[in-house]
Amino acid sequence: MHASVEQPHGEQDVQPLLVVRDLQAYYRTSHAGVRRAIRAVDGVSFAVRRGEIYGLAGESSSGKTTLIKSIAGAIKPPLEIVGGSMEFAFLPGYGGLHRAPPAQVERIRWRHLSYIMQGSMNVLNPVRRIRCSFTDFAYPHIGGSRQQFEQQVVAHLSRVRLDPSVLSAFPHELSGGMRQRAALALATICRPGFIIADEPTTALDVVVQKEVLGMIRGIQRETGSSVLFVTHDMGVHAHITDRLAIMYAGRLVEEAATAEIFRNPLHPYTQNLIASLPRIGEDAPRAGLGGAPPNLADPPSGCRFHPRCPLAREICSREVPVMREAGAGHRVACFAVNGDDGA
Amino acid sequence: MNDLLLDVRDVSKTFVRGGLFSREEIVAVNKVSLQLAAGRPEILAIIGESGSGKTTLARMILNMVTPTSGRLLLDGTDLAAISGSAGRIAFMHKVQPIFQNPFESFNPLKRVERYLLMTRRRFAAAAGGSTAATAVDAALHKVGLSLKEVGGRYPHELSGGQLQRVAIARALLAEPKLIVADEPVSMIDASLRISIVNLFRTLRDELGISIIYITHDLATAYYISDRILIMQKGSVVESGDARAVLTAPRHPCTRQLREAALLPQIAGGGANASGTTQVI
Amino acid sequence: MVVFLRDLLRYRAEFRIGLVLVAVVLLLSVLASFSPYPPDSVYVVPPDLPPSLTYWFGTTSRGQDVFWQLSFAIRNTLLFGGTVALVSRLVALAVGLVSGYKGGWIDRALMSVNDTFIVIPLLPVLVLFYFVMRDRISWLMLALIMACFGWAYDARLIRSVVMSLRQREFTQTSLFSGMSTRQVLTDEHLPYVVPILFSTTMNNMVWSIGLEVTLAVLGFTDINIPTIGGMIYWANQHTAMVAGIWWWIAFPTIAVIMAFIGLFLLAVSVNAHIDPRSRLWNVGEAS
Amino acid sequence: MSGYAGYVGRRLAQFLLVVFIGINIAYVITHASPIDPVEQSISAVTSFGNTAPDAIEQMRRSLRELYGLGGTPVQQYLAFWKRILSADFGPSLSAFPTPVGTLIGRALPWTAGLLTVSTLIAWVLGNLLGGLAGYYRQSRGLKLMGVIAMGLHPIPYYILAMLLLILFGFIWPVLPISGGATMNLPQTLTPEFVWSVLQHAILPALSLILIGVGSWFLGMRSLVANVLAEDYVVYAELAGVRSWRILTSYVMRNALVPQVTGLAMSLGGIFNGAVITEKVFGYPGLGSLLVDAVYAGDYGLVLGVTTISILGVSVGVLAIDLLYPLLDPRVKVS
Repeated sequence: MHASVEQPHGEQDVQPLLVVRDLQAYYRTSHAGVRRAIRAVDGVSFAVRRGEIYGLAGESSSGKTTLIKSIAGAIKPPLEIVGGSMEFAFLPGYGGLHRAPPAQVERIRWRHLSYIMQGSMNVLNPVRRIRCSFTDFAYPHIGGSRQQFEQQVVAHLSRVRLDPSVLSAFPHELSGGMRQRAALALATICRPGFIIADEPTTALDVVVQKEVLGMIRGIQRETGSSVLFVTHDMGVHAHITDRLAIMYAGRLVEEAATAEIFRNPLHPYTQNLIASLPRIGEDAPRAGLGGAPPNLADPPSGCRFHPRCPLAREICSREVPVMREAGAGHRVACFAVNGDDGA
Repeated sequence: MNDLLLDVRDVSKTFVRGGLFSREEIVAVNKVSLQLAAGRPEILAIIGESGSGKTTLARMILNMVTPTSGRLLLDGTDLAAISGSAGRIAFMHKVQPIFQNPFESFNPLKRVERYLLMTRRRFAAAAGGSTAATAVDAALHKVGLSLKEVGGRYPHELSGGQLQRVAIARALLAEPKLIVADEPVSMIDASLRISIVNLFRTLRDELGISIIYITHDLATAYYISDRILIMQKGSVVESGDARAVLTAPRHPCTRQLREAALLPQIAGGGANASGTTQVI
Repeated sequence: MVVFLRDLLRYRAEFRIGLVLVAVVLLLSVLASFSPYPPDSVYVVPPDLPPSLTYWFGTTSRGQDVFWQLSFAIRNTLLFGGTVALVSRLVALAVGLVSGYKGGWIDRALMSVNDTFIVIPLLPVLVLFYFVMRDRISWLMLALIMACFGWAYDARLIRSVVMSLRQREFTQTSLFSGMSTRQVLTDEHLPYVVPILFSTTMNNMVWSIGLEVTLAVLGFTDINIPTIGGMIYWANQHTAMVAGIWWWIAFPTIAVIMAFIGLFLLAVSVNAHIDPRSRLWNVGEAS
Repeated sequence: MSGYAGYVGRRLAQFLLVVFIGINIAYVITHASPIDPVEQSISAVTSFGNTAPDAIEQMRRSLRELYGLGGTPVQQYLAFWKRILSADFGPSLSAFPTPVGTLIGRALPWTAGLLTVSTLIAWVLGNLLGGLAGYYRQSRGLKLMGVIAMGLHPIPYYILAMLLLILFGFIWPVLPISGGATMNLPQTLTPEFVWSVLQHAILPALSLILIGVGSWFLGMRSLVANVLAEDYVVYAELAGVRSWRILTSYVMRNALVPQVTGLAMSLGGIFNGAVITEKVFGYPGLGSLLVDAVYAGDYGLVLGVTTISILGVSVGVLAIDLLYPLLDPRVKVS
């Protein structure tokens, strides 16, 4: 099986910022002499274009966290990259941060690639003032005089509607929403080309969440950055992402423009997922999916969704479906949609 | 007084922080009243952001927190008057909780059926007839599981969705009239969430159990609840029929919540209103 | 519990080493029951003999066989440490449980007293105690007064475990399953408290034995009961080091160091094993 | 700033409680004795040599007063407190008629100096090495150091001091093993005197430092292992912040916070170690004074040293507590 990533449909002239090809990232443990491999990411391919917000949706054990850890180069045992590549346009030729020389990686981190993390409440050092965090993270990349740097930080803080006085505050002195905005400013101060956003608003109240999402959108549009936006919350995806990929049990099952996914989901998992979401103003009863997500230490053969799939057929338990173009810019990995020749 | 299942009258809860030198009072719940009728099961959603006092209110209804002022009556019994183990058992026979984190709801060192059997023994042994095991199995069947799947398992061997179902089955074994569920689906995966939510509806319709559903999620609240209570900073700012409140909110706070709620649907006709690089 | 011990044995080198050391020391102390000489009699063997096949660890200037004397000494020393640990466990458990479960002003008051006992330097107080009691001091009395001081740090640990247990949701599930408070304590919470209790017991024994040795070598205990500190005291009285009777000091020192390191390793390994984060660390290292 | 005031208030209250309970323990112990402490002290003192009968009578009187054996229990208790608060422990019996206060005043600088210097060295060194060992987990040298620390930490101060004494007194005699300075040097700030003081302090300090380093090392290493998993460290690593900066300002800086509390909590234990170490090396501090006072049956001196010890350690703890907010800005909130 071999999944190929062709150039994004219809935009041959624009080179994508990130191309992930057939990535396999496993957790390898040896406990009591028994070697186990948890295949958290198993053959994932996609590309993120310049200036888009690319959404990644998946459940708790779908491997989305592992995927972004791999892309961000935060690979520590027991996590291992077993195969595939992740090529950034600003770090060509290495196939991933983990294979590039440390000096190169240090150069691009935060300058080109930054990160808004899950649980942003705890990403700021509790015993250092916010100013120090900005200095630690961004000053080596921006340089110049201290005053210039400080002016730049203050100007950037105003974009997320924070007063310059927060610079002298400790993280615990700020409210949750302020901390999240400070973290957002920290992540975007260098105007990075690529931002990984990992559940950046999950812990926030809805009103603050909407505000922060608006700021992410605003800064992204202003700087022209690409954003890989990961969250399990389909409401957030509908609100902010341009394109959306659905991940299930370590593999991508569907990818399309966000509106297309919501209007015309093709993969049975996506269909069920979208149909099960309650909406205000719609009273029809909704049905959920049966069964439970698989154990990635011992995943089902063939299509990993087949034990829960209403459309499963014989081939699904035997062979792995590949992502195929099923419409303009709409890829899906399903035999029922693509036909049995999908393998 | 038996026409009310639950009668919450003007309850307040103030927490005191600090000690001798620095005292700070935090009003978590401020003069909240609510009623549930007996014999007419309904799902009441209590909605609020973090710090709105909704969890403290739930804990007061579960008698885990004593109110600073006001009274709570359950089936005519004042919660403040409950004492002794017999009183406690009688109370828990009527009210049971469902918690937010299914992985924390059971002791990780113990098998989950222990809690099911214990509940059956303590609350419904007098019911007689079936053995404990069949009763537990029957309760598990009501939530779409069976003793065969769950028996002998430790919490970490079950998924979050399964554990939450077990938690509901356990509550059912006490044959309660009221279930207080605090954010019961916020940690459940999206594909499994709606079936748990549907389960609450079944409990109301088929078993006649009233449910207080605490959440910050407007969509699920709209989907299952009959009545709704919006809380902000300890006070109830709006309440009424779920559909009416959520489709035509009156209080600015409710309106703000309603507008901020991100629904899983594409607004308007075009792509993402943003119309960035690609419109397909 | 069985699984817990098996895992410890299998994955923790510190636990295995600690177990071996403690076992050797325990064996030595059990041998005391088979001693050919009573512990307190002197001049039963020729004095000042170096280690040989007849007298494995040599003999003292007081005409005692060092090997048998040592087995009495280590037995008494362990017994002393065990008594202190047992009694102080009772206090620590009581204070920790009450403080952790009751909370509120009871907790604040108890922890104030608790912190006081942590801070007060104990050795001067014990010396004052000896000064007042003089020859009437007995090992049991000393053990009890040490126990009165040795609970504070562990009470704090137990309290923090209890407080976190009390807040966990499964405690509420247990209560709403109709369990009594006693049942929740013994069935649900005790399994989390026992490992802490075990590791603090080991640490407490290290602490109290260390203090006892210190007091004994100064002669501030009942020096007629052989303990490790008592042996060193008598050796010092006979200036054994200067006289070249090194075995009189070396063997008790080696034995007590083995006991210390053994007990400490047991405590450390149990502690590390119950800390989930260091467990992850091990998984990382294994791969 | 009211948060800090509240914090200071709480710490001061705790300090007063420690002193109050500590002194009461001393009172209970001295008054619980089944034997007449006065006669016992006198017999202990007189057994050493010839003392004039009127001197004995004077001693007896001042001892009775000192013990506060006259009057009702309440009067006795108040008299005891009065003595403590006025820091008047009467004349020393063993160095009659030098006041106890003078003797303590002479010994205190030695102990304070030895204790402060060795505790600080041990704390800094142990935390530094432990921090490095937690951060660079693969380093063989630091792993070995961990094993050594595990072996050193549980050994009581006396045993280690004795081993050092044997090593440097008998096997390789290069360091002075007794006293605070060379005997007949004038105690003024001459280079010879300072050098001699330093030389004499090496062994007592070393025995305190070795054990101290072991325990701080182990504590810091496991704290660092926990801090490494914190989001702010992971985040800083992802941001490409220089690893030296991460180690110092992120990892060690946060792991140090509980180690400061730990220092306050272990001061009492460290003081115990100093007592015995001083005795082993004949160092002229409070520890030696205390032990010799017991041998000489000098009640006033024993009580005085005990009281000063409790007070001194509490002051040390209070000082650390008051400095703590400098290290942890969150203290004002909780």
